[in-house]
Amino acid sequence: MTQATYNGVLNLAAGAFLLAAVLIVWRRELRAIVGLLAWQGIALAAIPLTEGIYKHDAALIVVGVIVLLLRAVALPLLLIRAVGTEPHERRESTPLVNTTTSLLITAGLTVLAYAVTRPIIALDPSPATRAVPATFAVILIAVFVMVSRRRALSQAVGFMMLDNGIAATAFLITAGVPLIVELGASLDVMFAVLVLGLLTGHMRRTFGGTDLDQLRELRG
Amino acid sequence: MNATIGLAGHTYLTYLATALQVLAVIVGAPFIVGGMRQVRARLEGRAGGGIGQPWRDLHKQLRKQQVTPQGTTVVFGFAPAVVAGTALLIAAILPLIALGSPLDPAADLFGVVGLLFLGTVALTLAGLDTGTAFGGMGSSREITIAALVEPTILLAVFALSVPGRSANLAAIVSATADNPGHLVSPGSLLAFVALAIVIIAETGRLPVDNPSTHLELTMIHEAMVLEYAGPRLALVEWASGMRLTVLLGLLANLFLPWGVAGADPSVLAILIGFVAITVKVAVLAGLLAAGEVFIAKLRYFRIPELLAGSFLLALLAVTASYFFATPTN
Amino acid sequence: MLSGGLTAALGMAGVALGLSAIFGETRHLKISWLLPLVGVIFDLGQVGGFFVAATGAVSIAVGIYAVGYAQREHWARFPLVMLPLFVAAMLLVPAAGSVTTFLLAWELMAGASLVLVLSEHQREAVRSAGVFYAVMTQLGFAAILVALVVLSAAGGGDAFATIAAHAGGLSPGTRTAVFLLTLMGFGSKAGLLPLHAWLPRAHPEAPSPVSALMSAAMVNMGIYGIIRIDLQLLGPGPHWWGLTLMIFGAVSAVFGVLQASVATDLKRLLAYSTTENMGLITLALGAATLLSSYGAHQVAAMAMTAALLLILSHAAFKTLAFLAAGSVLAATGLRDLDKLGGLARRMPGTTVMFGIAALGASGLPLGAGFVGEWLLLQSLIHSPHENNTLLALTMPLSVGAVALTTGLGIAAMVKAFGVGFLARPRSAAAAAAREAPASMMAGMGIAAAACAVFAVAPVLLGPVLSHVLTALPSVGGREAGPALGTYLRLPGIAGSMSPGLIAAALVVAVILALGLARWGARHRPVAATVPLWACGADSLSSKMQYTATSFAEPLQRVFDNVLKPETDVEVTHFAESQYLVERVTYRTLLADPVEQRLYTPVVRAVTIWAQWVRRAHPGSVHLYLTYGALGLLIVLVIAR
Amino acid sequence: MSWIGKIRRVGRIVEAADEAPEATAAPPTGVTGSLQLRHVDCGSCNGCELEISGAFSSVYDAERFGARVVASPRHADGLIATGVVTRNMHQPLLNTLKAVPEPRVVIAVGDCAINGGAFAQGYGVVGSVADVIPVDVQVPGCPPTPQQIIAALRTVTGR
Repeated sequence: MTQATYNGVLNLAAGAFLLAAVLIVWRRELRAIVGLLAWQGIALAAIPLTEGIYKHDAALIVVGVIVLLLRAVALPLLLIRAVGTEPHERRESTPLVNTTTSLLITAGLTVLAYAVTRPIIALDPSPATRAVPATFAVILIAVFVMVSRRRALSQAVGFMMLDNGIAATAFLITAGVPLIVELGASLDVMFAVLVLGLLTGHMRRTFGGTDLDQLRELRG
Repeated sequence: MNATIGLAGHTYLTYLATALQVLAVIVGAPFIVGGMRQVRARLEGRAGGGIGQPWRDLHKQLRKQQVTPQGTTVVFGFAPAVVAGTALLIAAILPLIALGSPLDPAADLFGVVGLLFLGTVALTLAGLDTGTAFGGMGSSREITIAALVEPTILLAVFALSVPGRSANLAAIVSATADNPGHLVSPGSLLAFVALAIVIIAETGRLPVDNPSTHLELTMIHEAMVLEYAGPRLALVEWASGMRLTVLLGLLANLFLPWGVAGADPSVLAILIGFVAITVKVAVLAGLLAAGEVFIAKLRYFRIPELLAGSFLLALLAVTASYFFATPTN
Repeated sequence: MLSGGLTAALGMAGVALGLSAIFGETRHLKISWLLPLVGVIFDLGQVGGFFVAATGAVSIAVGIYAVGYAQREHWARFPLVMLPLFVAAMLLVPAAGSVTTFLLAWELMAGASLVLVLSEHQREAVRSAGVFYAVMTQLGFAAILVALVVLSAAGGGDAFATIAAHAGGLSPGTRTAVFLLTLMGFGSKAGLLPLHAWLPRAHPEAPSPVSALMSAAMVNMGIYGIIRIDLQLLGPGPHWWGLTLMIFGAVSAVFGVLQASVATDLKRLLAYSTTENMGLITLALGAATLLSSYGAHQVAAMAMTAALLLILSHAAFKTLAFLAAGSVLAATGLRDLDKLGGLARRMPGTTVMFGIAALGASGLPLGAGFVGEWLLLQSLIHSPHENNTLLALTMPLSVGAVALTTGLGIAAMVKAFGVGFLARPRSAAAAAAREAPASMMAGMGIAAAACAVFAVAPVLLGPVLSHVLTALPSVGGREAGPALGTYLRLPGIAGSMSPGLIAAALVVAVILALGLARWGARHRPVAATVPLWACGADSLSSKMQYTATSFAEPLQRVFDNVLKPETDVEVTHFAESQYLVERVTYRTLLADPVEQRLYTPVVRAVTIWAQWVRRAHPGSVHLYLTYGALGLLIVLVIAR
Repeated sequence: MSWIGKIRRVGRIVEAADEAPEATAAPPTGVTGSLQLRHVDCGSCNGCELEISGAFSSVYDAERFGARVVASPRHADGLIATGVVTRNMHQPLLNTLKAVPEPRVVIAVGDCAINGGAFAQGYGVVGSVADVIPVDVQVPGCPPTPQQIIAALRTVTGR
């Protein structure tokens, strides 16, 4: 793999990663959002795979494959199941911030990310670190999604985006975290999703909906 | 590569190429529209009127009576000519077949955008000039969309002009042709998506506007031209077809700049360029029409969401083309 | 007659003087006897000459126009006297060579304009606008006063020349203080946010020639102050000066154009458009400062040239627009776009004039504003962003701001022209309009000619701009600015544009299009004029047309987070059945949100304080005398 | 995407076209294969409307012969009128005809439009379309089938 193609693929992966996050903010259809999350997982997996192939590092390739299986296949399937169990809640009910505004906020967050990660790039300006702003932007966007969405499921999506972003940043900065760490992270994400799934189930049984605003009623 | 290509001594062939561009757009635009209708018809299981249908309609409209509604001014009478004129001028400026159009140094991408809006404004004023409720409604909607589209367009122009360090089209296209590596960069991909959305909005296609609606209340572009008849209507339809064609051609050559003849072309190069641009535009139009089958028209007040999204993409494109500037080339 | 002629004559003198100052050497004049201690110093350099010439050009058009306007509107003697005085004051401000002289001229200008605003003081609206204007302009003056006094104290002299000599030794604290204070004062004069509130009140209420002078010439003085004091005397400033200017400019531009695009009062719309354009100019100034502070002098020169061009073109099309609005007002007594319409048939000349102005204001090709905005955008996109986060972040955002401003500006101007002048009259007054007299047309014609020059032949301005630029080393004056030939060329950047060629080619293309439409004409039946298509009904009433309000309604909805419109719909049913609607009234109120959020509380606080102070005023003259005596004593004790 | 599969499965559902009937009325402008029509319901029972919409549907697809229904009479070459002319629709019918630029055709669809049909003696009825405006092409039937309507349209478009 030549330098140029390596750059190209890495940038492309970072761009797709960011684009998926933006589209998740944009769309309201829960199924579509989960699909986009799967795409983001693929983009995420592409980063360690590329690095591995470029640097002939078998461990990285293994990590990449595992990430692919977990983030692009397993977790989305779990979420799809969760969506399936909500017959009449296929759409994100109007978020706390309307779509136009949240898109503009996303723009602001991205610009901010570019600004704050400038020093990191300055440390060692390699193609990998050049892609860091995009992944860092995804982290910020994920936090924003968790803040602004009502449905528990969208919250789960935001949480997973957050983890994706962190993982991607880790891959880019430290050329790949140790395998075991990655496994641990992915597993606890899976647990978190399961817990959220149970939680949504409980909420639906208690309140007949998973609108998180209704949790206010729990206060005595 | 710099934008002074256009200034280099023009052989008569460069003028020939430019003339050929304009002629091709004049003749080809109705066929492009017809082709899009045909694709749509086939996907709907119909037979369709054939790609010649718009030409038949134009030919017929040109032979019909010229009627002028009472109380309209010269604005109403000349707006179609202005829209068509701007479309023709853009066709002459863009590097569709060959790079070195004599007009290239006279108008860069900002100028082209300005001309585009000049046409839009002319038609909007005509809609207001009729003094009918539908005319005003169409104008109001059209100008609102135009106003919201402008930031996206200019940011996309910005993103595109970063690699070539110039906003002149010949420079951008040749810069892309010189190092295709830029094309796979996220910057240019985001810019492509943003520009595509903008073009859809500007040419009044789905999901922004439905070109084949019969209900005045759902119209945007159609509502402005409800009062036009005969030759003027023909000119309006022709012009909107030409706008669509030149914009698709622009999109094609900005992101797939292959087959475009150089600044000082040979006859063969011109022919190749002609074939290339025809194929590109036809394919793009077909894809657009096919895509339209799957989507419904957006509610009017959801359109700002779409445009805000494209604005975001354009902004990302600019920042990306700033930060991902890979020093490989 | 005399007044108008005098104004025009002053204007011509101003143009001549200004041009001679731009091309010749600096004019210096000291009149010691006129003021004790310091004397009055006039010192006309390139920058001053530029603004003197611009102001003069505006006054020529306005003066000629005012001849007919004053007769038609039966002006009292007082405004007739004040008009030339106002112009003279405005010509003195850029010529002033010392702090004292500058302040004197400034105050004279402010006072004259205030009196002129109040010249129709019978109307309540005028009075409140006058009070508003007086208060804000005096506050601004106070800021400038403090700033300049500090400056002259620290700069070791009263004359600008002396200060310029010592400017290098100023402490950063002083520079910052002076910059912020002058920005406040001059910004309020230029109508920048959040100190713009007087502008959309005073400009519409003033008689139209005065509105033209204020909106096209007086606001420029604010810009002149920023250029002269902050950029020329104090400059080169730190990065954040440029950034501050850019932010203020961008916010003012977007907010102003947003208000303009939903305004329904023709002159209010134009006033907000002034805020917009001043914002763009400030943005350009800021870009020039920022870029040159990063050493990108070529691009900075482009930005500065853009600023100067925008000043000139705005002066031209805003003069024309206000004068045209004035003849509409004189002919119909209407400013409300919802009641206008159909003027194209009744006053064709004025319609053409306003059309030219609107095209210029919308920044489209063939319009006066296009070249300036093009240069501004080019300077923004060609900023050297390599390894410079600040530029890499500000430039895209400001391009977005400029683009949004342009887009909304187009919408606002289409509304003003299309609703106000085309279609059918929406009221009896509009239907009874008659064309303006020759002198008014002549005044507008001059401005229109200027617009045409800026639109297609900026070549003629090339030498002027390059000379002015050389006087501004701190903002890119070191490098050659863009060359304004038939082709506009950007130094060091592969970019060029030619408004003249575009115009010519467009004419050819339109003729070609008309030719296409002739095809098959032989087979056509004879052309006919038919009634409007009323969906089968017999006729459309002019009430069925779109009004300015309905035209802007989508924009108002899209931006309701910013505009905060107050709308209420009330439906009255028939007594017999609640299913039969008798009347529906729709009311919408678009107040200036900044004004409501920011000014109302301030005003309330001031009122309370004033109430408290009033206790000290029981009305007894003796007590007042005692106050005076006490004050004198205290001063003597302190100054001992 | 399930839609693509559906489209492929459905394929072309349009009826095969029989050969063109001989032209009765020459195409208004002498240009064959292009006919825009403005539909006016003069007081119909909406039976004919259903059949007309059927004629322009995917199954019969009148568009392949160059016929189209448009929103504004200014864009049209003629009227396609259905039903008896009621008093309320009398003037609108005349206005609409006046709004169509020359040359123009009028196609009367359905028995009511031709001779009043079942409503001929109704109290609110002015008469058939032919009593009010000159009719060029008549499509008998109550209601006429889409095939008949298309055949009539083809006699005008000449395709």
